[in-house]
Amino acid sequence: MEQTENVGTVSAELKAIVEALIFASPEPITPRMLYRLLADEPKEDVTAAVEALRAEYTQRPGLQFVDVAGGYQIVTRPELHEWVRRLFHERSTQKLTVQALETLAVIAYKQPITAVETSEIRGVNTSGVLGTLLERHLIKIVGRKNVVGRPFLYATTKEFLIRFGLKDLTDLPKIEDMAEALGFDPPAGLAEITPREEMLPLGDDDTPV
Amino acid sequence: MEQTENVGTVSAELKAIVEALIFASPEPITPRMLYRLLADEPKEDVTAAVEALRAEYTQRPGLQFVDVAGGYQIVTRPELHEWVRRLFHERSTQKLTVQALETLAVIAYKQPITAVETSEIRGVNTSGVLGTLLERHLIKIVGRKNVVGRPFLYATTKEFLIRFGLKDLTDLPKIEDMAEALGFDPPAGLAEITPREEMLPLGDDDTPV
Amino acid sequence: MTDYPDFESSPDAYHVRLSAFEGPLDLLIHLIRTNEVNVCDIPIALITEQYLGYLRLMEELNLDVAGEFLVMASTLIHIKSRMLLPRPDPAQEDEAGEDPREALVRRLLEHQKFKAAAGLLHDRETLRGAQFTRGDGSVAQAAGDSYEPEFEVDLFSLLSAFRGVLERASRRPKMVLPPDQISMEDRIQQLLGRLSETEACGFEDLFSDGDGSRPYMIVTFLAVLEMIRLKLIRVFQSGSFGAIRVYKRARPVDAPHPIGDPQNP
Repeated sequence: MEQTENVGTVSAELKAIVEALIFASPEPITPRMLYRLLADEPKEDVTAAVEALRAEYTQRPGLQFVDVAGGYQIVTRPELHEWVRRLFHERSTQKLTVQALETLAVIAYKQPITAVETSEIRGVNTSGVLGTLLERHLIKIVGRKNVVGRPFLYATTKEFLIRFGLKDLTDLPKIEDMAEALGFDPPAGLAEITPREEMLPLGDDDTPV
Repeated sequence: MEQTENVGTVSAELKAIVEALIFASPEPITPRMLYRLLADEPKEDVTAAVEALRAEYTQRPGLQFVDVAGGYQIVTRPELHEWVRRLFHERSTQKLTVQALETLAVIAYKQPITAVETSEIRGVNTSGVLGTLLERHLIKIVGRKNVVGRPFLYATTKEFLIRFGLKDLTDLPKIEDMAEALGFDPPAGLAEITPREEMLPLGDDDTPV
Repeated sequence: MTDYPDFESSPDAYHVRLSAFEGPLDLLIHLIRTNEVNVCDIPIALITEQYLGYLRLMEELNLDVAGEFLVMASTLIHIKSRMLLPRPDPAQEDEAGEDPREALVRRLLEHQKFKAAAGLLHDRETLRGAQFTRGDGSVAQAAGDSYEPEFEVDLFSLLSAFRGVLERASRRPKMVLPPDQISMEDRIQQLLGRLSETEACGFEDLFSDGDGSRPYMIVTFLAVLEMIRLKLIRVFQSGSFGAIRVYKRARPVDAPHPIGDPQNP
């Protein structure tokens, strides 16, 4: 790659385009790709824009310009990775993964329910997700089931009701509710999802487990 | 991290961390999240670092610093969109239909609102459109209205703010902007379209569940 | 409001699409515009006549005229008849706000306001759609563990998640045993007890006790399979369609241990 001494003359517009492309590309963007996207520009100009950006990025505090997999990429500086990792661990409480949401839904409609029963309904192991839901106070242990192994029984919490704007568990939407409100066809055979009466007295928060 | 006595100087290290965090966050990162991740730093210092970065990004050729959904984000400059789009082989995001957009507008300004109220304002049945908006996570059910039938109440989501590049609900276009689009002056008394304060706390990241 | 006139969907394109009459209010606005009349002083007889004309046209074209259009037609006719009634004291009309058209005018203005709002939102969406966030490749690496996206969830997502789970469950072959059913371990012990009395028996005989329910049969069958695996029994068949006989066997030292057995390595 030719080191240009006329860095000052790099077209500002070209540099802007190149920066936007490198930033937005999900993969490291190769010089070939850049030449193709910017076919009207002389290759030397494109290269000069890349090199000008590379030089500018040495001045960026938190980011760096790297050559990787035959292409260019803008990434966070490696010495800051611990901070970035923390960011990914601080998950928001308002949001759930698909796994967690499904598990929560099964517990909400079938409570009280054991981990094994939840897994059976979902067809996948749910134990990891239960931990997440417990941590976020969306479910709690309400007792043990009187079967071999005496597994824990899970139910939703008062926090769950607050979080979803429910007065109580009878307030949970039923398939028919939704069908009426939104014009969805309720799938056949799903009528049994209405929570049964005996599930309703969800122990208050202060119920001893 | 060194303590800066001088309020005017922003610690280079702090600025680096903040830049890396804003860059790395998969969605706009809120000031509260920054404060929490950088709990050892005085909030003013974190804010100063953010503002310093914001100023620096006005100089970046291809990128810009934006306020969206109550947080900060680094994005490509919109005027470069055609270039960036080429990267994605014309894969454009699914456009909303006019019906969906109008229904969304009613919900955005009148939230929380029921399906029936939405239909009344629009003069057409909106239930099908509500289903679409729910599936696309642009609106959510926030509770039930305490009237006969206990209908669901709908409100916009954070996803809505992000999609429309809004900082928060107060950032919705104002009635004065609309007068121009309407071609006639909005009559007095219709000015209540501005969202009320109590609607604002759209699910914040950090609200304890 | 938009500084980027070259966007693929310009406001003009948007307004062209709006011209389809989605509802009666859209049609009324169209009539008011084409007649160039003031929305606050609608010539109700004229507009009603044209409105009804449109409905007839829609019917002739075999378009499905939604109920909302008919409701509006009756509203218009009602207003028209009230306008024809003589008023005892027209001077009071303004103060009392008795104009029969008033409610309709307010609805029309409100409707227009949200149409305008939708247009402005569309502009914002277009502008935002032109801002690209960084590609995710680099950060997934930095984050270390696999990043699973999370979604803001509400009651609807809860219900639809549950619906999805149930639909998936109904497509799976039903092998789930009712929780209060006898466990396979217990069934193995029962069958061993029986075999120790007789040393051998017919395969079908193993199924003869119990309540004969389908789950019970399944547990029994699974128990037999497990006993074969654990080398507790041998099974022989006399010929292709002959009777199957089950024999208890002395457990060889290399036999596998049951799962969960403390001796299981």
